[in-house]
Amino acid sequence: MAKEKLATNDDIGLEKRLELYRLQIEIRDAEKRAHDLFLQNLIKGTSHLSLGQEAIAAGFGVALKKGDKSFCTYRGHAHTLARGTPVEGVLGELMLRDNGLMRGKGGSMHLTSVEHGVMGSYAIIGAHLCIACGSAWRAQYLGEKDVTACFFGDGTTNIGAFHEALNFAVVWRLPVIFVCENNLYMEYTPISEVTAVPHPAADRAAAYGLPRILIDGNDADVVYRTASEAIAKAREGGGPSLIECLTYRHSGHSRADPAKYRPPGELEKWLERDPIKIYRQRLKDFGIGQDQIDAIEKESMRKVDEATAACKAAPPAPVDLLTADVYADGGWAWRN
Amino acid sequence: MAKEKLATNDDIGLEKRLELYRLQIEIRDAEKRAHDLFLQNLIKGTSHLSLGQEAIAAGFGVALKKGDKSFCTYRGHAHTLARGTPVEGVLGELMLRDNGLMRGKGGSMHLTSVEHGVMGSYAIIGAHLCIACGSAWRAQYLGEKDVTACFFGDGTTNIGAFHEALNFAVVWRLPVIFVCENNLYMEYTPISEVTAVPHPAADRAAAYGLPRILIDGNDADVVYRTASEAIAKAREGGGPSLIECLTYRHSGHSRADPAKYRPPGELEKWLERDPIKIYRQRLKDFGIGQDQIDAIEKESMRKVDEATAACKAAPPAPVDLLTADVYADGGWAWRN
Amino acid sequence: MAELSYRDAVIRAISQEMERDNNVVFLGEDVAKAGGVFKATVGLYEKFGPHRVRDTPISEQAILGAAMGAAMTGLRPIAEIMFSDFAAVCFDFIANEMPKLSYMTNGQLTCPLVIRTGNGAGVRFGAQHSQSIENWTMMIPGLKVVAPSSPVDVIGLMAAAVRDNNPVIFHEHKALYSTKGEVPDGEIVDTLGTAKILRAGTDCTIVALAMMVSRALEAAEILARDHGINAEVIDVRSLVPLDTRTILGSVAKTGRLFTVEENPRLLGWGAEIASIVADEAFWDLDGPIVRITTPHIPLPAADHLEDLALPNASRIVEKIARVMNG
Amino acid sequence: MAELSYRDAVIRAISQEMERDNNVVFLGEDVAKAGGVFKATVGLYEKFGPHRVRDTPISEQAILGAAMGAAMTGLRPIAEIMFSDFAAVCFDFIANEMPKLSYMTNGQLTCPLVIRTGNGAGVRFGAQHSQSIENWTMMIPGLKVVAPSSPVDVIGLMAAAVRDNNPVIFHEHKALYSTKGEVPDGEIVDTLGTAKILRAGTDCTIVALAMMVSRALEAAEILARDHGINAEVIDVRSLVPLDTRTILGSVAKTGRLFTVEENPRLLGWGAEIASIVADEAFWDLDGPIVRITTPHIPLPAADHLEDLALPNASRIVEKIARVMNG
Ligand SMILES: Cc1ncc(C[n+]2csc(CCOP(=O)(O)OP(=O)(O)O)c2C)c(N)n1
Ligand SMILES: Cc1ncc(C[n+]2csc(CCOP(=O)(O)OP(=O)(O)O)c2C)c(N)n1
Ligand SMILES: [Mg+2]
Ligand SMILES: [Mg+2]
Repeated sequence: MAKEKLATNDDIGLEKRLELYRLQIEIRDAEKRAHDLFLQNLIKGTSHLSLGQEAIAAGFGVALKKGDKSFCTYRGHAHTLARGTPVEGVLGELMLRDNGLMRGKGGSMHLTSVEHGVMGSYAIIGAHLCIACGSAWRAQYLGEKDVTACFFGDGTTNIGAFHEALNFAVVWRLPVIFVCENNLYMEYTPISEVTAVPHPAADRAAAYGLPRILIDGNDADVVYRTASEAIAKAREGGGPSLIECLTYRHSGHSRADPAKYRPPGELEKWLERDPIKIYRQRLKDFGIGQDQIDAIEKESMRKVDEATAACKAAPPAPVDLLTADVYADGGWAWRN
Repeated sequence: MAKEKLATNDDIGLEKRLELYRLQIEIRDAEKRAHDLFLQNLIKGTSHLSLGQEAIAAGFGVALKKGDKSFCTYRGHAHTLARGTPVEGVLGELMLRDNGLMRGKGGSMHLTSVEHGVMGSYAIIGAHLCIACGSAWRAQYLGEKDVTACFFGDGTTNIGAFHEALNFAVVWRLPVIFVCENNLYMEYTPISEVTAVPHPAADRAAAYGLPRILIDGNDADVVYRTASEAIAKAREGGGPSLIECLTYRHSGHSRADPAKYRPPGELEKWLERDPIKIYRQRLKDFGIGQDQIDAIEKESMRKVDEATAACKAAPPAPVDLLTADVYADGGWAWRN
Repeated sequence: MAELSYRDAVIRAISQEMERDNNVVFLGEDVAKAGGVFKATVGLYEKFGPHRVRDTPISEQAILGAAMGAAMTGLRPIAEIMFSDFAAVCFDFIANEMPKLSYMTNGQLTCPLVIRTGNGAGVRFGAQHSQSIENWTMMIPGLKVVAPSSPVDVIGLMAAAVRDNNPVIFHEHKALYSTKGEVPDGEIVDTLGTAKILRAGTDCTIVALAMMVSRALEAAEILARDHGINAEVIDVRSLVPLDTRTILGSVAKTGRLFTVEENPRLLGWGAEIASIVADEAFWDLDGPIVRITTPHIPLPAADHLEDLALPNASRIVEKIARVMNG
Repeated sequence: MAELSYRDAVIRAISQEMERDNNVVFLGEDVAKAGGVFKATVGLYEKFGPHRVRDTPISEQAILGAAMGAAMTGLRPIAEIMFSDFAAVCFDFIANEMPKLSYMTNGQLTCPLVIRTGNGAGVRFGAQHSQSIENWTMMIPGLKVVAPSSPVDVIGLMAAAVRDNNPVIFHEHKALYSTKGEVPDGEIVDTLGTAKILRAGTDCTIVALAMMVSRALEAAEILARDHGINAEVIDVRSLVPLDTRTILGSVAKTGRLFTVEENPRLLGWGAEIASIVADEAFWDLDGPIVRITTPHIPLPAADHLEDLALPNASRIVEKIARVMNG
């Protein structure tokens, strides 16, 4: 009865709900696998997981249309996968193999898959907010209907480029959506210790003439609805949005970080609000059977296992890639 | 009768009132003289006048105490004079002579007089807001009681450094006062065309947890009162303030600018609110006689004439200054 | 053929490219309605309208970020950074974002844009508005770097820069804006990475850039007249790509190399050329390689001090004559 | 005497100076409570307290601006820029504000501070977290630039930098943090502007910096063993001031110069040294000056590609042997 009732006024719909779950599971499985691969010392360099933040990438991943552009950060595995990028390309890049998205040249902090609208992952705080403005400007100028989504963290709101991008986007009325994932920490420092306002993004929206949007980033439905509204507004020429999503990363900032700085109990509290746990229950509330849920989870694990095998088998990139693509002609010649 | 009444509940007092007028007149006379000197081609390089904005520099000049620090911009003649810097040093620097504040090495955009608390004029937008934070931090750290005032324009609120400085100053609760002189234009572009909010500073104060302060920048009394409050707050450890002063520059952005971009009638409207005109009337309302006013004006003109004569007689700096003071040892040696 | 100022050449160059390609857009501070603080973009707003020629806030990071994002998704923006000194407030885009995009993405993305900026001294603007920063940009892998010395080169090299598929920094020299030169009619397109021998000579090679070119040429005439030294003068024009062939060829002939650089001494662009010649043309050299540069100091505002700081014809002559004649 | 890691040497150096002078303060991102992302400031917060060791927002411009404003009014701040690549987001302070302050104010103000930053490659962090930017900083008049290669130099040069009255950029090499070396007990204070001859030789001079020093030394041993080439190896240590006397003296003896540079080729620090030697020591040279550098490319993340990009002992040996013996 309750189920039916819910089901009948379900604004999101079965198909999208399953997709929201599928994406969250796939991101979770892929990143847990990435973590295992560190432990096997198969991942060199650094890596930044989004464990616990999957609902945001998934909510936008489902709300964005093919052709829409997204820009994210070094913590971008989730956002890259959420646009449909194959797991193999992502894990391959983390493992710096030839089958990686950039054949190991970029590394985990720069995941890019243009064919999926993933216009790059940026590792120097702030810049990509400005760059996202340019993608949106192009759409506006050419009358193309795509929108640009830009993902970043709470700590990023304190750097100058954030301010310039927000003002610029509003003044030019650009079709860009700024998505702040507030996971309460910059690297190891609580955002509250270094920020003049309690909500680093939401409390600043008014400084750019924007409405204050603060949402539960661990509920994929909430994210999907908010994303859809902002995307529609942007597509219709209504200009940018700034959305602050409250969330939490279950792991450390990067593989190097045991996250000792977290007060006791904080992680546990947030684990209760694990987006996957929340959404599995959501599906059940909507009458989706355990069998369907299991199928999604099984399929996801199969994909990740397959990708892992492929990555382990993949060679490193050929050495002539070292000097390739420095310039647009494919070469690196700075002299004649 | 009215006069008496006013005079009796005069919170500012005769002495400070006369000083506020004296400073405004001296700044006005010195800058008009600078303008004449261009026309005689005695000033090389660029120069940026504050004609019409004198009440702000004067209001703060009277409110700040000896030992307080101020930071300003290329449009800094007024703020430099307002701290008691001799006219000759300022005009001499504009004329790039040996008697200039920096003996011609810095030029009009970098007026500095440390003995008067003028900690430099900065010509690249934004930086000095961050630098002012450091001056205030030093006072806080050493338990020194001086405060730091930082002057900048409306256009400066759209650059990243503004955002970083404001957040930083609030988080560290620094004794610094940020003074935005909103003269409606950046160089030639109306601030309203490039800013997401109507009041570039005041409408952003909340983004840093600060109260909204928007005042008439052409009334020296209003500026003096607001400045005094903010300074007292900073001195008592109450942290920073952001003050937006509405004003208007009567001349172009720089000597090169005829200011053709101004809509007809705009200048005229603001000339009616000329701070000098307003304040001369104010003095009369407080019963100060024409003779006293004339005396102030005569003395100011005398000083400016004297300074001008000294500058015209002054030689250029000796050429060995070219390589002096690159490093703190006074020299420029980068090798042995 | 018509006489055109360096300033008007900038306008003509941008017009030529915007007329040719609708994807060329232009943005910067005070560049549209006001025509730019150097009046080097006057009329573009009227000609191409508010969608293609846009005024921005004082937000250099947003300006370059917007240009980059537009470039990687299909446009060919020209962005103005008013004074080249301000490259420092948006250097992340110049050094870390634009030039690494193609490489980091394994060629998935490119960044076809031009950053034009007012570079150089001679206008008494002091230490923060007079720098020659060509060396700041030359050292960054993935960038191309151009610095024209004449109106015709402004047009040809700007056209080449706009048509190039890489980020190109286009250094316009502030003190050259009012200088004039003959410019042919019709479309002008030059080639990046090509130096020009402006004066043939046999005794030594003088390599110069931008405002230093005319001073090197003046010096060469005096050297010939008063010192019997016949100098070959090369305008590098493009620091990246670098036309090493022309430079090495000249040194092979003359056996002597001098650079005339407006940037301050340490790691001025001439250092790279000197190191290339000292390696690859060592056996051609008949004597020391000498760099004539602005001393390694910030620039003073005072006219007589600024004039003293920059290399000029007499300093070039005095130096070369002393080095060559004993 | 004790063995200390390069990382712990940083901690000891800062401690030594903070104990000595109460005006020395330290700020940066995640440096205080967390002890820094490279763990190179662990314990300072506990030792000197929240007023002297401060965490900041992600605001590099505010960090350097605050350091500068404090320095010009009486403190001696040490500011951390976590990765040297991030110098680009605050380059206005590094290139335009700090180094020009004394000059522009005619000596009214000075800027005694240290910017310490994690420089260099070898940790598979990719193009935006691995750069060697010593050349970005060497080219700016008014700065001093230091890059130690060993724990003892970290302490001595940091002490000298903190006591210097100018802005000093202190490049710590990320890949050296875990390396160890012998360090004497007690206060250690070195001198800026002094290079060190780490291996005496007669056949050629190899000048190296930071992580390249150990590779140059390794190469020198192989050159002696396998090629009969006795190389003198100089650790420059300080790019500004530059100890040209030691370098020129060595070249006068050996007649050959090689530089080993981690920074990319164009205007790498060795270009300046090459140009000085090609001018002032030309007649001492018995053959070409050769620079061995990272190619002029952004850095790849993949380990095998990154290893291939950076100069290593075998590449140094192969190059020098080829140049000298044939
Ligand atoms: C300009 C710049 N400064 C500092 C860093 C180092 N850094 C990398 S991630 C990070 C924390 C970012 O915090 P936040 O924006 O909240 O994103 P999160 O990592 O929490 O997703 C910092 C300081 C950087 N990459 N770029
Ligand atoms: C980083 C930077 N960008 C651009 C400029 C060029 N510029 C000098 S003054 C100015 C306008 C500043 O406007 P505002 O802050 O309102 O100050 P005002 O001149 O009106 O006093 C601009 C854009 C600069 N000096 N620095
Ligand atoms: Mg965070
Ligand atoms: Mg203004």
